[in-house]
Amino acid sequence: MKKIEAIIKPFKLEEVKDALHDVGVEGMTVSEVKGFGRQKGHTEIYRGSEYTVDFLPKIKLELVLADSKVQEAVGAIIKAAKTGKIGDGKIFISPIEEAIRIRTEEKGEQAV
Amino acid sequence: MKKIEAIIKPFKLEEVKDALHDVGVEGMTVSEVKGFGRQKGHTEIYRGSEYTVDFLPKIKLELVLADSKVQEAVGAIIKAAKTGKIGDGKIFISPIEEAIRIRTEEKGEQAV
Amino acid sequence: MKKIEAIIKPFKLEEVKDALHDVGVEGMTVSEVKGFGRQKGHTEIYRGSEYTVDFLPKIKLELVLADSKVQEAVGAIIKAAKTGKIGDGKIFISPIEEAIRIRTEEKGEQAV
Amino acid sequence: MKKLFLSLLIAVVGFSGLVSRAAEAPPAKADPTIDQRVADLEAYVNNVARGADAADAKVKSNVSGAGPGHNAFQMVCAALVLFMTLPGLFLFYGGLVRKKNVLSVVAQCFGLAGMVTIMWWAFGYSFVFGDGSSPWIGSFSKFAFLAGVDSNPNTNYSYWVSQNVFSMYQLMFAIITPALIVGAIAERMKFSAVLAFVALWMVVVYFPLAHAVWGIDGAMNGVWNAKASIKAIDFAGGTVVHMSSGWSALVLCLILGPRLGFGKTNMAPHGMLMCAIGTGMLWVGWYGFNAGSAVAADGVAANAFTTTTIAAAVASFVWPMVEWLVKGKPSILGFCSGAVAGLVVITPACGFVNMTGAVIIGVLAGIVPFLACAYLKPLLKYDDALDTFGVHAVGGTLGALVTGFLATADVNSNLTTNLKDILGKTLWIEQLKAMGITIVLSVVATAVIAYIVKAVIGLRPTEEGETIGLDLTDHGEEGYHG
Amino acid sequence: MKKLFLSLLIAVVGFSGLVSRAAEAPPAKADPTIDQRVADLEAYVNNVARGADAADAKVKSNVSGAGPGHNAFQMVCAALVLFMTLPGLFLFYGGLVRKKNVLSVVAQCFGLAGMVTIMWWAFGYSFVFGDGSSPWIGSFSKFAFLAGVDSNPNTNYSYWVSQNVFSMYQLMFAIITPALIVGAIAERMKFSAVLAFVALWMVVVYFPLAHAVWGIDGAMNGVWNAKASIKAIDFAGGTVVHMSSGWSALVLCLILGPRLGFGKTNMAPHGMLMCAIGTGMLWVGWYGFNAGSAVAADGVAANAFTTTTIAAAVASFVWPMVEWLVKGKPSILGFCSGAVAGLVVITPACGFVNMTGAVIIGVLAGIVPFLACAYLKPLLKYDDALDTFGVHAVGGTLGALVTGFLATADVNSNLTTNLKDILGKTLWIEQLKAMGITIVLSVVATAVIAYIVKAVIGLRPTEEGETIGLDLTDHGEEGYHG
Amino acid sequence: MKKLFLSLLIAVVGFSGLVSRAAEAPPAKADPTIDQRVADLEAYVNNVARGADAADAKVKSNVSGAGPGHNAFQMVCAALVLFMTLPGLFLFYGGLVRKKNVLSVVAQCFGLAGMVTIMWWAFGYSFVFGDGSSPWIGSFSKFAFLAGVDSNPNTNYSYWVSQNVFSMYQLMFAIITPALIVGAIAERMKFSAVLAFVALWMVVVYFPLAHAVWGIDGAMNGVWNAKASIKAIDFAGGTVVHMSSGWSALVLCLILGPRLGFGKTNMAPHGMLMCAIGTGMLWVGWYGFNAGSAVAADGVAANAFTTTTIAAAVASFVWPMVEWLVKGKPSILGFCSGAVAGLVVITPACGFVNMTGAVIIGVLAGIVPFLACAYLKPLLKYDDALDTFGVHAVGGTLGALVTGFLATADVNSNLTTNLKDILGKTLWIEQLKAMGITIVLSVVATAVIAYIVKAVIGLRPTEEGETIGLDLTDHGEEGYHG
Ligand SMILES: Nc1ncnc2c1ncn2[C@@H]1O[C@H](COP(=O)(O)OP(=O)(O)O)[C@@H](O)[C@H]1O
Ligand SMILES: Nc1ncnc2c1ncn2[C@@H]1O[C@H](COP(=O)(O)OP(=O)(O)O)[C@@H](O)[C@H]1O
Ligand SMILES: Nc1ncnc2c1ncn2[C@@H]1O[C@H](COP(=O)(O)OP(=O)(O)O)[C@@H](O)[C@H]1O
Repeated sequence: MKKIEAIIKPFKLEEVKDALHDVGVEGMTVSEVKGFGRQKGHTEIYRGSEYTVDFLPKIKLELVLADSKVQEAVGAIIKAAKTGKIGDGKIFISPIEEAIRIRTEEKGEQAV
Repeated sequence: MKKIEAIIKPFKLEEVKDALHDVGVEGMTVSEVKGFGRQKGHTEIYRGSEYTVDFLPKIKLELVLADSKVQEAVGAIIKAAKTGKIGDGKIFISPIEEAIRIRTEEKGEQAV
Repeated sequence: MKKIEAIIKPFKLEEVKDALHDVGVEGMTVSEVKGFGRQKGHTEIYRGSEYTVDFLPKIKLELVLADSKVQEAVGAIIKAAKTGKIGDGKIFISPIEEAIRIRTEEKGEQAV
Repeated sequence: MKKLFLSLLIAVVGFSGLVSRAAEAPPAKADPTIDQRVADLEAYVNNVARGADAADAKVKSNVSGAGPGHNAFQMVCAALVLFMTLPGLFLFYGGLVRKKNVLSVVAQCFGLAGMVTIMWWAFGYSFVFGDGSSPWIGSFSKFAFLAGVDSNPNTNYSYWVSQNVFSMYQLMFAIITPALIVGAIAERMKFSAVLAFVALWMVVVYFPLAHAVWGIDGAMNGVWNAKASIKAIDFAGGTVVHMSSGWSALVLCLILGPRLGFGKTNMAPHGMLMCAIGTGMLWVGWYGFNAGSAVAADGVAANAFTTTTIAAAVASFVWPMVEWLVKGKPSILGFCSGAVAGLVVITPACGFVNMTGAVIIGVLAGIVPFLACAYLKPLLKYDDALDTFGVHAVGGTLGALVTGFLATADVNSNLTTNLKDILGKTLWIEQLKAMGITIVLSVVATAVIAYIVKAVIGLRPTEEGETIGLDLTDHGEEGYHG
Repeated sequence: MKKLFLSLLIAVVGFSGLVSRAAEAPPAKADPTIDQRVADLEAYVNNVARGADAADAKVKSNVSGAGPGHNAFQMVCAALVLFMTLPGLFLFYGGLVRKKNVLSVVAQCFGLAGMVTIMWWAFGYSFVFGDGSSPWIGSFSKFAFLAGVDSNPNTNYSYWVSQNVFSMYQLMFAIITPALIVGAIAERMKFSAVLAFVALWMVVVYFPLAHAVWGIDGAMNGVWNAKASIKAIDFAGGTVVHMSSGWSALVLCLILGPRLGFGKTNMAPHGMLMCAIGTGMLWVGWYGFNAGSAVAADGVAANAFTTTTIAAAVASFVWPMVEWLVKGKPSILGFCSGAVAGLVVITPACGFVNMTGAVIIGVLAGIVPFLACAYLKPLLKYDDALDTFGVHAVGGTLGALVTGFLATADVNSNLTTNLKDILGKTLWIEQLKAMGITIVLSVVATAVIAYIVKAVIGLRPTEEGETIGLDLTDHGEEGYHG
Repeated sequence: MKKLFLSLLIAVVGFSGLVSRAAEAPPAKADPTIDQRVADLEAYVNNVARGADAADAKVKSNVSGAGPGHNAFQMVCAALVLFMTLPGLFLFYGGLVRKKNVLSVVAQCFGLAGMVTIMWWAFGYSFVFGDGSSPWIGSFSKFAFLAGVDSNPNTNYSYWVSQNVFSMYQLMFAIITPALIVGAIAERMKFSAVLAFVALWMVVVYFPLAHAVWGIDGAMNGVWNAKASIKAIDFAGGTVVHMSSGWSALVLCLILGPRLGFGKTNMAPHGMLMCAIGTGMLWVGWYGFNAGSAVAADGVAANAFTTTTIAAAVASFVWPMVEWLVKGKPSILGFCSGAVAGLVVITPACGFVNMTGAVIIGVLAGIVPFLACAYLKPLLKYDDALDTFGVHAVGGTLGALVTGFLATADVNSNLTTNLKDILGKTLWIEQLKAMGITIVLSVVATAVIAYIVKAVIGLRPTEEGETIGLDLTDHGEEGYHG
């Protein structure tokens, strides 16, 4: 099994979720993160004080799935999340050794 | 070393923490996430507008520990987090190559 | 490629970010997490009710980078994040099999 | 549930047309002399009766309606008391619950405001201020559907404030009293059960009690009713508002049982800032509650305004200082609790005591309810979620009692009308009697009503519903998004 | 944009000195007799004219200035109406948008408050309350730059309230009316475009309409102007405030188009608690709006206070009960919407109807606007983001109409001055005429102005700007940090 | 620390009984004639003295107590000024700090409210308004423990407002003034140090200054004291409130040093929405502050109400417009700052200037404090966390000066009593003198007190405590949970 982690722009979440759903991904975990990268943040001025906010709001998607499904899922994410503008985000793939469904104690690919 | 990531129901956090503590896990990192899976979300209606919230609040636990302790920790999590109802969550196990304690610069299993 | 995950004290974020920047790390993803470890939390008393908050606010940094850069990045993090007091946090290193930049679909080390 | 309320509503709207409004033809009266006219104007400034207000008056008054200064004040006070519930309690109570239940607190306060208004219009005002029926309950037919309650004063209650304004002012009391109960049962009572419980409770507890204490012919109206069987005094609601809600809250929270996870889960307030903001609003609104209870912008109101300020401020300081001493830190909840406790304890006393009395009350209010919340509650392990009992029952009881000792005719000459003989002597015994009746009525009635509601529609949500939170379970919404 | 406003500002400040203030020498008058002096004091209590106020008066008055009770009330009412916008609407509207747009709502309300005040000072008050020019627009020269508007009453509008206070009170109406429009176009209109649109809209829609309805010689001022061509009545702003803003809001939101992602993205309110708090503030502030429209603390104000309470409370209960029946759950937004709808519908009626009328209005207000928001909007698919049309246009229209049927001289004898013949008969036809004119003026003018602003500076932010949120895009700040 | 306050408290309560209250037997006076009775009633409407108020009066008055319209107004104004601190400042200041310090701001404001009330009761009111001792400090024995301060007017300060209400009204000023200082030292001063500093500061700075400016025999009371050595004017507190707090704030924040990480860490406001809500509340409450300073609901109050509205609205618009021009975007903090600056600058002037004056003040208030905050502060690098100096000191100083130029007897005839000769001429020089004294007193006293407190208990928390945040460190609570 693999874990796909995708960092995307927040307003793309719905589209990515739908795209993943279409290729049969049934579960995922999402968190709000702040990203730092090439995309530049903004400056806020409060009376005389300037603050540069270079961490931008991003969404991190995590999905664990069978090796066979990785390709398709990555394709779906790219398609849905790409705007072509800087800051679209990244996808990282890493190995998962075991997965367990707490409710049933099923293991491995059945669990995800 | 391994990393255990567990996605659980929020109100189970205290119990899971205690259960892990009982099997000797002394450190962990917790974050608030949103989960999408078989468990269905709810619909909110604001005057004429309906919004389906299919991301449900979940808690993600991350703990890095020696290979030898994984089995026990997983058992503890399952025991404490299981309600038997859909949406109980998942456990994922992945490899960790190195761990470092920032304060002391200790490495490896001593660091966790 | 490797993923470095670092759990640090929140007020150290700016310094760590700058230190990483200095060693050429150009991207990272940050999230707010709660940590449980040797560092003790605090007790809040609301009229007659006491609540112990043992989860402390921490920041989790995630950065994916080429194997060759790992050593330097870890050094930078330790240097900037260390206060020498309990609770300074941890660094975990794990393998990443693939990285993709969504905008360009570049892969591997070019993507990060 | 829903059907019940809807049919009630429809029935009541229907009936409102049927009540007869017999107009009594007033006997012809003479025009006032210039002296009488000036006297009437002086009466306005001094907030006393016009010549024409006497039962046997032979002259008319050229200023027979309400007077602007008093009426303006009363309208503002009514608005201030509403402000205490909406949004005062939204914030004060809403800030103290967990995030997932914040809207349920809002719904309970808001729902009670609407339901009680409809009851008040239909029969509540009659039951409380309709005179001529009984010392324990007002006359329904007198003001049913607020018939005859217009912009002229009802001189039983005020010479210079419009009766419709007076009725709205008193409505705000009828709204906030049951809303205080919400504090004890927060986070675990079904919305429908709250509505049903309060609907019955108003009829059985609040209306009779308010009539007995404030109705012109009420059994416990020591100030104005020469024939009162218990000559107790309660300026702005120590018994009627705080004791009734506080003691009922205790019983209801015992019958309801503690919240799931009580004592184990972290149930810390989700928004102490909100709570503090709400406290500020309660304090400001309480001026309407206390000074407004003079039903005139006169010297008694001025005194009530002053004692309220002092008691609240002193208690808001003493409570956290005691905490600092005992627990090591002065908490924001301590400041908030102290302020509210000070306001509660001064409530029955504010128009009867002087500034020294107010300081004493402030100090007591900063200590006694603190002890109840910090030591009694953990000892007895009842789950009075937001301390309605600890603050309102304990504070109200304390206030009702000390009023008996500290009341002085120096600041309120009305105390000499019917109470000259017992003032400063045995008044506190009358107070004890009124307190006893209030406690017994509240406790017994609450128990009976709670078991009835439990039997008919149930009190608590499902375990899952309570775990998810009442906001989603009962209202399908969340307090905060994104 | 910026330059435009700045030069406007400078120009206007400059001109303010130039307007001539010709002092008319008053003819010498006799000192009042003791009888007249007492009568004048009685006039104060009764809120009627002094002897000296008559056009042909031969005596002076010893109390020719404002009267304390009335003036105090009017100042408080003005503050309460300001409270509705700042911070009432910040919270009510701010809570209903998404997190990323909350400050833009604040900026729009706040910016309009400042801009409209400057316009009001320079010419707005003149255009509305300057008499002697036309039934459709006031006389600019009369009160330009508020010259001559001092602490003495303008007896065209009130015998006992200072004209400067009256002018500030009315300013608060001129501020909140365009701020209501913000609800429909929230989350997607450039800040500069909002300012430009409203600047023009005030001149073309609000000032003429307010003059016609409330100006002493206004074309639709049925109560006071015997020569009004349309004998309509509007106590506190059903046509002037709610219909004008509501119908304009609909047109503007249609021209603007829906928010990006409308119908697909989750646009749930980010802070329902905030919205509920704002609702409480609106309700409390609305007493200033409605009771204050009597421009005196008299019996009419008392009646308005009472009917406002009842209608708001009933509607706040009926709306969520209907939801409970139809959608399965009573929502907090339902309580809030019901309260606001009740307040909107009673607005034109509050000083003219009795308590039964208020109950009827409360029930209607809980149902009709609900149907508009819950069924009409999804059907027609316009993006009235926060339901300005559904609540204010529908509610205001409903209110204006039922006022025609329910108004009664029993609670307001002013209705007999010029309307004796049509009251209870054909008054509703006059109401229909006024409503028609209001709708036509609002719709047409809004369309024209919107297209002009669109052509000159554009209405919407860039797609990216809208996606990021107006808080960062237009103001460089975020509503919440950390 | 704790012990100190507790023993103080106990001591003070104990002493309060000891102060002698010698009742002076009034010489027998004649009953008023009908003419005098009417004249007294007219005096009520016109807010002037009764016949009986003259020192050598031979008649009584039938209306010798407070008058309803004025008293009602004053009570409402007192409540409004309290509203500015609780919860106004909670929100305005609380929103501007970082999340981890929000409750500490609440605690500071709340704690000062309680402590200052106790001081005020024991000796503060005496030190300010007790006459007959010195032009620079009031007589302690006159009103110690508020003895003799009852519902009758003190005609030194008002003919028709109860003295107890007046004392509470003035208490609210004594509460908010030190609370303003909190803005400069936010996020880094120990709670105990704040209490200790303010306790001393009130005695050394506020009470003397308030007596000198507002005491009937005060050294700088140009309006009422014919013997004032400096004939300055300050309607509602330009010197007493804003300059004193603002200049002290600067000195205290310099002695305290900047926050840890100042200039490096992001210290952006954690809740701009909260800040905006607080601004709205401040504005509304400020009507009590400014109009209420007439201590009557008369024409002067009406004028103050009007000029306050205009100055606040204009400045709230000008500040962000200047920002738009200079920084590219109009910020919400700009709107808020502008409004508050407008209110600050008009404060000393509101009852003395006309509408044109108000517009000029509004424009200046939108520009000058903006320059101080946006350019002076970064230049000089002092850490005035929430700009108490930039807004209150700069604004108050500006206001005190321009009042000298713009004051006109047209709107306030009291200016002719003692100031006829210098009004419109050299009044500004008197203003300069008063300003100089205020600055010197504030700066020197603050430095001395701050070093004393630093030496005795220390000013700052530990580094770790400051890093964690004062909410947890000082109060053991967090502002938001979950
Ligand atoms: N090396 C990295 N490790 C982890 N996250 C990264 C890394 N580089 C970028 N990111 C994440 O991806 C987001 C987008 O990256 P950015 O460089 O701004 O644009 P792009 O993805 O178009 O190259 C960042 O905001 C950050 O969250
Ligand atoms: N493939 C997956 N990858 C990552 N997280 C998942 C995956 N499937 C489910 N989850 C997480 O587990 C949670 C529970 O899954 P769900 O399918 O609802 O119920 P159950 O765990 O009982 O099968 C989800 O809310 C989501 O957070
Ligand atoms: N085994 C672990 N797995 C994951 N996170 C851990 C683990 N142990 C500690 N942490 C994280 O590191 C933080 C610091 O750990 P702690 O034991 O308090 O101090 P120190 O890092 O100085 O040993 C914790 O708050 C937690 O977030």
